[in-house]
Amino acid sequence: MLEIESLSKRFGGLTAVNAVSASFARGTINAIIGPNGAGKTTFFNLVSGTIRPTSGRVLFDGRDVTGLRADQAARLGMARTFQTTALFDTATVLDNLIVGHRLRTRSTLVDVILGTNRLRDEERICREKARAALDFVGLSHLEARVAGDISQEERKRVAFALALSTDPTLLLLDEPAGGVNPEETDGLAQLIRKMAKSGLTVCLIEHKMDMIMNLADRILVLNYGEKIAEGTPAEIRANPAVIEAYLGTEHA
Amino acid sequence: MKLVNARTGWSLLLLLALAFPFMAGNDYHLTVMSTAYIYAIATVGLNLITGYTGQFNLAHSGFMAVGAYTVGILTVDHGVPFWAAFALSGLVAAFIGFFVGLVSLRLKTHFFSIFTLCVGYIMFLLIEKWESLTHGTVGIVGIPAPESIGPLDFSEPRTQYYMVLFFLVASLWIMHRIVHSLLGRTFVAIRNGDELAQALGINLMRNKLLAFMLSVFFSGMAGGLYAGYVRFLGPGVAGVEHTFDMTMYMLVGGIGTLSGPLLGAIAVPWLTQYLQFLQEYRFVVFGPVLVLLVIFLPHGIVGTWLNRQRRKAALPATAPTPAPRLAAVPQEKGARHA
Amino acid sequence: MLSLDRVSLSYGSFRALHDVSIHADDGELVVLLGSNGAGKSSIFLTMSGLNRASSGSIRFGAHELVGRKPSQIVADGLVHCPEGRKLFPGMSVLKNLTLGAYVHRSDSKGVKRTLDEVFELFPILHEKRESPAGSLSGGQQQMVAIGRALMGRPKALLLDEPSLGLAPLVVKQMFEIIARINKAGTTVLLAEQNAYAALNIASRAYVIEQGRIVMEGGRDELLNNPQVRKAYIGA
Amino acid sequence: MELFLQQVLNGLTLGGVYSLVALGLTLVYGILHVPNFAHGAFYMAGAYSAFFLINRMGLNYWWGMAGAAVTVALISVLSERLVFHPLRKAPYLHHMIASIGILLFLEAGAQALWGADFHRMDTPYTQIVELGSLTLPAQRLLIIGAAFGLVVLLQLFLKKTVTGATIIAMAQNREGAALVGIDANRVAMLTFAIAGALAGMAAVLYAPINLVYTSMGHLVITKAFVIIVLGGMGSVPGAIVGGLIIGFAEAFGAFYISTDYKDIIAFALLVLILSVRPQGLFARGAH
Amino acid sequence: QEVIKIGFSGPLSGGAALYGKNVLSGMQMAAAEINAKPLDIGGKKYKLEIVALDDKYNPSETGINVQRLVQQHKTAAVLVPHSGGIFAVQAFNEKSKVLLLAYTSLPQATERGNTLTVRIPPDFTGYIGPFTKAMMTRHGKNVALAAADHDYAKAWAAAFKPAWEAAGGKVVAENPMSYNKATDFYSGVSRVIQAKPDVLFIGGASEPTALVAKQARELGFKGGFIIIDQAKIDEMAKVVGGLGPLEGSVGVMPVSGDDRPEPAAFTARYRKANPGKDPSSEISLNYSAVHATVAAMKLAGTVSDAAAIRAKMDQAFKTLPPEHNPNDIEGLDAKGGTVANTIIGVVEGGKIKGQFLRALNAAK
Ligand SMILES: Nc1ncnc2c1ncn2[C@@H]1O[C@H](COP(=O)(O)OP(=O)(O)OP(=O)(O)O)[C@@H](O)[C@H]1O
Ligand SMILES: Nc1ncnc2c1ncn2[C@@H]1O[C@H](COP(=O)(O)OP(=O)(O)OP(=O)(O)O)[C@@H](O)[C@H]1O
Ligand SMILES: CC(C)C[C@H](N)C(=O)O
Ligand SMILES: [Mg+2]
Ligand SMILES: [Mg+2]
Repeated sequence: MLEIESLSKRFGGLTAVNAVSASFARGTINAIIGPNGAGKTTFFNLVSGTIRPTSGRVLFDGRDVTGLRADQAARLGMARTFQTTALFDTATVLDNLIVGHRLRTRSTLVDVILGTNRLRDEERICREKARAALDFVGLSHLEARVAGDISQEERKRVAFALALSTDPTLLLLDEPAGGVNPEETDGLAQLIRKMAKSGLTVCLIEHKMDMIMNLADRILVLNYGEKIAEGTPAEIRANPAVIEAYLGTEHA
Repeated sequence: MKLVNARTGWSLLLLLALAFPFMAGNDYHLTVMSTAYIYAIATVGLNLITGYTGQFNLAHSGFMAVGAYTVGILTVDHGVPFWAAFALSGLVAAFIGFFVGLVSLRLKTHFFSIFTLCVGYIMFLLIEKWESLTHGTVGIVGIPAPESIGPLDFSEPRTQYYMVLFFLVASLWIMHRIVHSLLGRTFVAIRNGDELAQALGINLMRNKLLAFMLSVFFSGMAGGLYAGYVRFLGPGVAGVEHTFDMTMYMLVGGIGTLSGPLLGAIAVPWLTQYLQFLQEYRFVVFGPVLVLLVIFLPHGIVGTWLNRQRRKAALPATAPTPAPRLAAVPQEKGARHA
Repeated sequence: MLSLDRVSLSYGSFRALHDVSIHADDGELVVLLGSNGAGKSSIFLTMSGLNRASSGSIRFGAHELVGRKPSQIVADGLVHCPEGRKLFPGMSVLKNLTLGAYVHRSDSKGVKRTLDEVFELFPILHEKRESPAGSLSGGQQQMVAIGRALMGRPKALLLDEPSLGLAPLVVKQMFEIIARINKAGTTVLLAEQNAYAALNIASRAYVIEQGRIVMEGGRDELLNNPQVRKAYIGA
Repeated sequence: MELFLQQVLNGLTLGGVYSLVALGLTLVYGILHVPNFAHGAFYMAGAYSAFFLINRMGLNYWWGMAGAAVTVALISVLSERLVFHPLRKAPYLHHMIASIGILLFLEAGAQALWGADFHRMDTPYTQIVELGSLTLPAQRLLIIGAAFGLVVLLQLFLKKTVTGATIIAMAQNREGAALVGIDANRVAMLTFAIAGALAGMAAVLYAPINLVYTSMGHLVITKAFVIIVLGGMGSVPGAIVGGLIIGFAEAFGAFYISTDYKDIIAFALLVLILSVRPQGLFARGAH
Repeated sequence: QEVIKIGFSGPLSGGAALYGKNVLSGMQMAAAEINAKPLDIGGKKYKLEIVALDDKYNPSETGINVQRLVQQHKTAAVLVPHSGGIFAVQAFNEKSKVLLLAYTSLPQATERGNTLTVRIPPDFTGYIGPFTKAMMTRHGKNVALAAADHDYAKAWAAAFKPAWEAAGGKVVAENPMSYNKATDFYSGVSRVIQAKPDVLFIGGASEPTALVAKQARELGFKGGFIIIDQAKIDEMAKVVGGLGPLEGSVGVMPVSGDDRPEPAAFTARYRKANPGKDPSSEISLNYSAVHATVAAMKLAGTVSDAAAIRAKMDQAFKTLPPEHNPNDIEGLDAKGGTVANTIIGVVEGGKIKGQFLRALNAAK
């Protein structure tokens, strides 16, 4: 469902992503790993429209989405979370999530001023979507809390819920378990699996190998912006190039 | 429960406002109040882009001037009736706001502010220099009072007061609708984090532009009222100090709240009236008062109160109350480098 | 000798630390374990003077640190390498490192020597010395942060989650480096999520939960404690 | 040709003074991340202090300037301690309004002390230097020389001294600076002191060819803001280049186009440049 | 003993504060003199008080202030020294029944038929002919316009230009400058000097006007200045360092330089009350305005009926004792503007030589 064709991004003299091609199938969990600075986050930014590629193409459901803005990409069904978990810290958890579904609504200023039924319906739907997403990640009890006040793991979950509330078909998760302890990491992994089961395509960046090896269907390895390997966890674990660049001997 | 409270509060306020002319008993009080209402309308507009959307516009009084001059020029030079000209005042401001917004809203934080500071200054200079259109520094003299509607004669201070009050109430009502709707949530989302908002499918430019145009629409309309109320216009209306004044009203009352800017826009002019006895030295007092207010009541009067309410409602009684995190104001981004 | 005696800390009305007492002898490597939000960073921030304890005392050598300014604490030889790195993103790597030796600025020879040591420890930093620190990748920035802390020639080093966001290979190197620094005589206090790796190089550890010390013990004791294994090692 | 050179000279004079004021503003912005609208009032305070010292106490021009630099540095540091320090965690809108409070206070205070009258500041350099067909008032030459001398000194201080580096470090990460042992308060005060002193000296340089009055700061402050945005906020070279751009735009605009429109020209220039380069000319892409 | 109040709303803070305070100081001097003697109007004893409010030059604040003066202080007359504020007050002063003492020489202030307005300064158009003549004969036919760009100066320039051309002169450059807002006049001045004018037409507030003159001299200008009446030659001399640089210029005769007995006595009185300060025409004209207003109250026998007071203003000016009328105002014209035989001053040999306007106009 997501095809990447020879995607590149240069920052001044540095090529952060260099002619990477890849393809991700519907309903699968795909991991992107690689040393720090390998270009993983940049890769996500390119796919999700946060920054424009220098060259290459991104095809989403067969449609060329290269160079679309992030909001346009989101409307097509791409949702993402950020490496440093971004939430609207000053709003309550539920309010965070209600905006999440805004992109699927059509109410305009006119609806607002006239107070039309459409607006009322859509506001209800947004609220329902928000509650459903919160329920999905198992945090219904937190809906009235201010987002800035909840714990790191809860933040990660709310970020998932926020992504889910946009009704996506593709989820891009940047280090979803970063800064989360092993026990909680397991919980998050289960949640990711649950999302894939529900039909979502998941791409995630992670450094936690135990989690990745158990979770991912396929793994893509980047190093210095280039793809150095791609395959199942088992293949990756045995790949000498990956071991040398990233895993080290211990994990092999 | 909370809604009922808010509603009774607003109704009480409205009643008070309606009764004010009978309690005030003299035209001076009415003049102060009416002028305060006019600036309150503009401030409520400013609050939409600054308080709710997080883009601090310093050209706001420029747009107020645009609205005012729309009325001034049309009525004095082209014989257009006041109400027709007034109907255009907000629209013309919003129209110009469209182009200004298109360029300026690509900038963030201070860049946007200083950019709009310059835009405001250019507007001021244009008004001053473009004599064939604006009468330059001489200003527009003899703007007619709003024509009477039926038995309502708008050259009387009392009817003028009610006229201005009417538009203030209408503005607040519309603003209330906006900020409590999905649209308002969209604006707030942009304020709270534009990168995240965009990732959630919110078109930043379109929404910011909409907020900007709405905001200056209110400003233009306030300008139109100003023209019909003061009935003389000089380039000074566009002066940036008026934007600073409005910002101060917002901050004193509570930025990013509905009633805060209103409260500020009414309270501060009265305070300055009471400080008049100090004459030229009143700023020796007023300046430090302002500083103290900003330091000790950073969320403004309404904001401080609301925050307390919100925390109380959000937390289970047993949970510890976390440290207050700043609400309602565009947060400094500089610290996020690295 | 570094010790906290019944230290409490509040953020506004929220109490983040409750009577925390810990200590580290000279040359020891002590690990702080705890889940997110347990209060590890808060302990460090209180020690380095960025947060002020509401009660209790912190002693380092001959000094009482509560109420002392961060700059004085660094000069005393207690250096904190913070979570989130807090580098100077627009300055070159070299400038970042040099500023790390701010308290030794009058001793330029010594600074040069420490700098060479840091470059030896992190060769990549030498390669990147002229690049702005902000343009480095996360792992490289982490190295700059540790390098910068080392430039202060600490007697005791506080490392807050140095492995956060690092690739496994780098994490492994990181722990080796920490062990080396410790072996060279620096007292290290290490806060880590990666409990297994941390305990492996540690002499003792504390477990902290919701702002309280709930467990204390030697390395092997904790490594073999089933509760600790379940909560923090995950195996 | 002479006329052209004359305008170059003018551009340099204006640019020099603007740069000095803008430099202080940009330094303070670097630390505070806040536009300090009171900076124009600092400039005004500098002129009044020197006026008082020179015309009333009979000190010579240079002692007057030194006194003004010290006085304004003090005012600047005081406002840091009393106003901006307590606000350091607040959003920038708050600083802005607080700085306007300071501005109102200082202007009203100056009027209370010295009245609303215009004052003239004396300078020993009243001669006119004739260079070929160019007429150059000595004070203007002095402004150019001193302004650029100060700029160079400041740049050397920031780039070559450790104390200078601490200012930059603070600007980039306040906590990080504290953790390497930099005393944040000291650096903040130092920065404010430098900014204040620069504004004071700029005023004393410029006042003899202009007037001393309470609202004299308004003239330079808006332009100083334009300059630091133009140059990239927090950027020292940006403040200098921006100062020169605006100085030249004004001098040449006033001469070749129209005095009436020279301000519009300066502001339009900013609008134009920011439309093309939203971060200003010299901003680093640190984000 | 009751109190009558005359209001003032003008700039007391901000950039125009000096101007506002000067106006006020003239008013207060008159009030002090009036209170020094028993004041008897319509058989009652009164004390006069000037109530001053700051409006920062902002018309809408002038409106508020005047309402306040009328409602709370019951002033029958208010003095406003800026055109914007005057126009704002004219929107309601007839309805509020308050006499507006308008200190502006913009003709529009009285042109629009407001029945309760008195314009205090004489119309500036009277100066144009004599100024033109004096400078054209002395220096030549080429003039460059470099006055300020605010309403008043622009109106002046607009009236001056055709008159100069009609007298056979030529306008070689035109470059109005923002005297209040510009940081530097050098470029603007060199722009007009480049056109090699014989005469430079300048003027705004005295101090910046002086800077313009000074910079023109520095740039080698040798001709004469026509100084519009807002700027005062004596105040300018303080800035440029004596009358030397202003040699060969023409402007209104400063009150302090006028050696006729009444102005001289007035100057002496003012200096005594305000050590170190010279009275400008802002001060003397508004001083007279207060005296005239009180005189009109006496004549009308009322302290509150604005229309009745307004009706006696002409007579009041006509009967003002000379010591209260240093500018020699002769009365009001049909529209409410003052009429005076002002003297103009020409700087000659380091002195200001006075000449009667009317004499000059007649000689033409
Ligand atoms: N906006 C930018 N400007 C310049 N260089 C950039 C920019 N963004 C990223 N880079 C550079 O591109 C390279 C790849 O960065 P990226 O953030 O994609 O790495 P990453 O694989 O996500 O690393 P990590 O695991 O540490 O998060 C790095 O060298 C980084 O410095
Ligand atoms: N500046 C602050 N204001 C309010 N609360 C804070 C602040 N900093 C930390 N806290 C709260 O204090 C508690 C302890 O936080 P701390 O950062 O010390 O935990 P930690 O153990 O370092 O966690 P992590 O593993 O996530 O780094 C948390 O509940 C956190 O939300
Ligand atoms: C010279 C003065 C009589 C003019 C005055 N400044 C005005 O506003 O009209
Ligand atoms: Mg990354
Ligand atoms: Mg931590």
